[in-house]
Amino acid sequence: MTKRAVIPDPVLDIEQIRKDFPLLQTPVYGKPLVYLDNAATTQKPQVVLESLYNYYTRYNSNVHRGVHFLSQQATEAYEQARKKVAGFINARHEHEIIFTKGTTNSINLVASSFGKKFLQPGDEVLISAMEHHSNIVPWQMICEERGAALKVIPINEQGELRMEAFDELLTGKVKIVAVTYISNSLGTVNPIAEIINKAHAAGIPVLIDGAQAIQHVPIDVRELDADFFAFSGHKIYGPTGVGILYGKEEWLNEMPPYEGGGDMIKNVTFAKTTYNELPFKFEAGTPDIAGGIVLGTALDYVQQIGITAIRRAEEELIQYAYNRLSAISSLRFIGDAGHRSGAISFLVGDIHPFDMGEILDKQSIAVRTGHHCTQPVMDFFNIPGTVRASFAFYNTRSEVDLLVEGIEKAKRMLM
Amino acid sequence: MTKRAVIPDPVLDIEQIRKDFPLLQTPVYGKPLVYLDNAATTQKPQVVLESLYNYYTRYNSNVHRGVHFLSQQATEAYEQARKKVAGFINARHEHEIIFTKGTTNSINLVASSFGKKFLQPGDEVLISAMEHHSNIVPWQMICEERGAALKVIPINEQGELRMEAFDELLTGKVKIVAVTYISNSLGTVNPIAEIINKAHAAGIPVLIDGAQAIQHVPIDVRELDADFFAFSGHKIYGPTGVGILYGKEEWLNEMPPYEGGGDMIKNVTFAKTTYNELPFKFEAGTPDIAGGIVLGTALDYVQQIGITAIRRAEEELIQYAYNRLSAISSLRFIGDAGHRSGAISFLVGDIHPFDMGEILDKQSIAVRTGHHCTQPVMDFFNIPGTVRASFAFYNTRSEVDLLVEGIEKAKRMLM
Amino acid sequence: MTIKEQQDAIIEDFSFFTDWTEKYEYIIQLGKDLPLIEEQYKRDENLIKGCQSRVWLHAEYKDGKIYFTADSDAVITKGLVSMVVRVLSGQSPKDIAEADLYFVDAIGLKSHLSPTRSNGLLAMLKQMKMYGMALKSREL
Amino acid sequence: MTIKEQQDAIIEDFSFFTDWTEKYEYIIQLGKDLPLIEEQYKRDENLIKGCQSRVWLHAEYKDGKIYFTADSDAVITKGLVSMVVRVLSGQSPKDIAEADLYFVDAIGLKSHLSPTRSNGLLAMLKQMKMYGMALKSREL
Ligand SMILES: Cc1ncc(COP(=O)(O)O)c(C=O)c1O
Ligand SMILES: Cc1ncc(COP(=O)(O)O)c(C=O)c1O
Repeated sequence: MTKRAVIPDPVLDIEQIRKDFPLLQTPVYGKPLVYLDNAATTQKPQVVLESLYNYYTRYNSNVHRGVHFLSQQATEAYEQARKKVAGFINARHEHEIIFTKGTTNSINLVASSFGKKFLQPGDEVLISAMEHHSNIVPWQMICEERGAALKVIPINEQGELRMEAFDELLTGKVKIVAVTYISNSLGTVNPIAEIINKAHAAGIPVLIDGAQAIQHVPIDVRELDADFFAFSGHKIYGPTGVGILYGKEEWLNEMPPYEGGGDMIKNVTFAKTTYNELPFKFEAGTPDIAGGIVLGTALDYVQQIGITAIRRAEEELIQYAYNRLSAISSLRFIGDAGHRSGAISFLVGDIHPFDMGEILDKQSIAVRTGHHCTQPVMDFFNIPGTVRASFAFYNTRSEVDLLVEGIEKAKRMLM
Repeated sequence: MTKRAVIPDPVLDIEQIRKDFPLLQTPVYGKPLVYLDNAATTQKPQVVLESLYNYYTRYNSNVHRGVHFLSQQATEAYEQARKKVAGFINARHEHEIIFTKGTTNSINLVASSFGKKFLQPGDEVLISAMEHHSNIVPWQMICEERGAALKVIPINEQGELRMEAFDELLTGKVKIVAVTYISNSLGTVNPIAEIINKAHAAGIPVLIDGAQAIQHVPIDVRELDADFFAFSGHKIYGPTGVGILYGKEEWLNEMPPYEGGGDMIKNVTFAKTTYNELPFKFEAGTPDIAGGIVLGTALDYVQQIGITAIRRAEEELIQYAYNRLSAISSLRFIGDAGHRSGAISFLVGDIHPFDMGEILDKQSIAVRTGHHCTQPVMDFFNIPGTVRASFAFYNTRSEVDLLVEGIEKAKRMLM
Repeated sequence: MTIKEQQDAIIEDFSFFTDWTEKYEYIIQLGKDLPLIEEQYKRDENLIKGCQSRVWLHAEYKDGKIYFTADSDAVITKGLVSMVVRVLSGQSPKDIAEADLYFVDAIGLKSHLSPTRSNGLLAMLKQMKMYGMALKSREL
Repeated sequence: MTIKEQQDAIIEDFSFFTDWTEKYEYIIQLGKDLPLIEEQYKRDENLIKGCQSRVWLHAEYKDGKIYFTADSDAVITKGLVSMVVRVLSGQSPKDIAEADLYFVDAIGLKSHLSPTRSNGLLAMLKQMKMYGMALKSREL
């Protein structure tokens, strides 16, 4: 299914790894949980929970400008986490890492701040037809505010971007391109290197929605030459409430601040306020200190297991799932891209996805159903939604087998 | 010092209560920590940490629209927390409670969203001279964007609002008043009931910055008739990264959404997006699920101890601290309002606050020094900053004694 | 039968099922059984759009009682819808407005009434009560 | 003395202190001792504004060496500033540009160099190195 050559990596001992995740041991309806909703959020390893506990019991304190010991400790840990994030995605500078609330918040920051500075009436923003609402609505809002137009790269029946249409849409009017690396509802892996190269050739910056990529494939923002890269902590085994915006220094320095408040200023008088330097200019108010620090711990954990080893394990598992699901009669895949990762969406006969989800749930199998915040994709395929199984490296082949059995049982009940 | 009559409340067993807070048992430089930086952030009781652990190990899952068991559980707990917040501040409706990242985020939401709808060139926004930067800069930004003017209620030498000036400033041009309930740098308790009444008499809504009030005094937004009320979870014994915006339904319904993304929409097409109802309209993206739930636990904890009992214990402690500090020669208070709460700011001789803070820190006493994100207050008093001791109900008289000794020692070293 | 009697009858029916499969098979059967609404009423103004599944609701007022017909595109929801219709249809506006629908919880499908799941069932119930309220006040 | 020798001498001095009080009293004494900068140079363009305390820095280039004078409004910062000046003043631009200031950490005042504390010391050091860099390149 994937066309990428598989690099030999250490084989992961999944049964051992599963022990790191307390929630995976929790039974649901008295049976072992089969958690296949990882694209919505991932479970957390014990080290992440310990890091959280450690923060609150040993050095919880407000950060920045504090003279006292705890504040120094908290600040150091928080800034250390920023360094870890920079290292994880190979950013050139630490101050290119902005702590946000999540992918949605990161994209809103760019849409609003970049838009206010660079979007004029008649300009265009180019997104794709497979974007998550979080990479659609912020652009709709700022386009309306600035009198700009939103243009959309269409997809084909396999759920892939129509790149020939992209070439045509990439006119001089486009001020920014915003696309997802990996589709959360289709599993498609987009050719973002090509997109970035072409956009840059036309002098246009690119935002990559990395919400479904950061946990599955190695990210090197410098190699990709992405101008902005957004992701959420909770989808990469970290806590809820924290996310990252990577932005190139050149752009971030040009953009006006997004929110105002403590920490993001240098000097405040009622007559004139001067803003702080990066990254603080974009971090108003007390940050999610625990969240930032613990996201760092989550990235440490991922790095220790190895993201390429994770990718390999997941690719093999998804290939297995794809093969087994293919064998179910009257099951059809929604999105069948040549290159996929993370999630598999499907429908069975005319069974409503909501009914399928409920019957799977009763068998202790957690999948997601519905439009997955990508309504335009559902409209394109003219369906009410899909059933989506999404995988993490801690999932196993026997869980896939349970999913297949669960679907067969649901079919017997519902068809 | 306070003129409010003291209502008889159950007396708190502080030594017992301190055992609830693991961090208070942590030594700093080998000596017991004296934590007097509670206005910056508070420490967390064990129940809060357990609730956090419980969430991540038993029912961590993305909320809303999920069919499966964990998602239902997480959603229920999250919405239950919203109900708790509504109850805690006596909001009329649950959907008037918006989960945000913190006070700063809450105020930015209102400034941007209210401002875009209601501010026109020539209009005015009225704040006060003692506001935290988080209640200044967002208004400066939106005023600049909308061509409106920012007006400022001045303060007197005691650090109190000059209410006669307020009366004059409250003209027909004012579209919104935004003031803090309790000053974080001066400890002043403002007459917000009077401010709200007068503003309402002129048909003007009022935002209350409750960041330093929610943890110290009972809040009843309905009785106060506040239009907006903002606070941070981390300042009321809850986690970092989560806060609350209370807004009256009438206003919130009128205001455009702030951020775009998942959860805040009803329907998305590239041609037209319709927004969700309250509260979801203002909650784009995956929320801080753990943060919201655990904030609920923190409020339960406060309610169980009793906010009026907390107020009484704190008022007595602050009175004691005020008396003991008064006796230190060449110590002068910055802010000496008739009605105060939470924090005491001071300077000693011509000792730089930063030096004082450092020498106190070496004695394991955590205070904050600097401008406390209220630079205009420092400019008003023409000082580089203050030393601020800020109290929680878990602080004791013997900690105050240690502070006083610590200051005496610093005087000997520095003067 | 009163609303209470109807609900108790449903709860009684469900008490015979020994596992979730039987229970769901029964609900699914209910959902598959009958066309619950005339095709002409399955139009947009009768549509209650949930996030997951859609529900159509039509109401008629005759001789002091409200008669409901309804449908859903998801079969489990449709099964539930048919039970709600059975409970409330043909009752007086006042009784509908004041009804306490405890049977959904009692048969273990409470999650369908979770406000944030928004599968349409809760919205349908609200709509039914609105009809009850509106017609009740007209009667006074 | 070289930069290294100056630093080692300071570290040696500090090794005699048995508790933090003595150490700080010494730094405070250094801070109180001398006016570190001429009043005329204490003007805005020489001001390095930290969030907590302010630092003024003046540099003069003479015979291939840079001579610094500096001051701060906080006395502990001033004590540290005087040590940094002792270490770097009178050294060559190249040596200043490449200097590794390890003594602040070694005497236990590392926190003053924390980027987020922004008390001006770190900013002053950066500024000194900038002078070193600029003058070094001029020499080539
Ligand atoms: C009065 C006041 N307003 C606003 C804030 C900002 O709160 P946060 O940093 O949690 O957003 C604070 C906290 O420092 C405060 O004391
Ligand atoms: C592709 C994509 N973009 C954006 C988001 C939004 O992330 P969050 O809800 O964490 O802000 C998601 C997650 O649902 C996603 O899958």
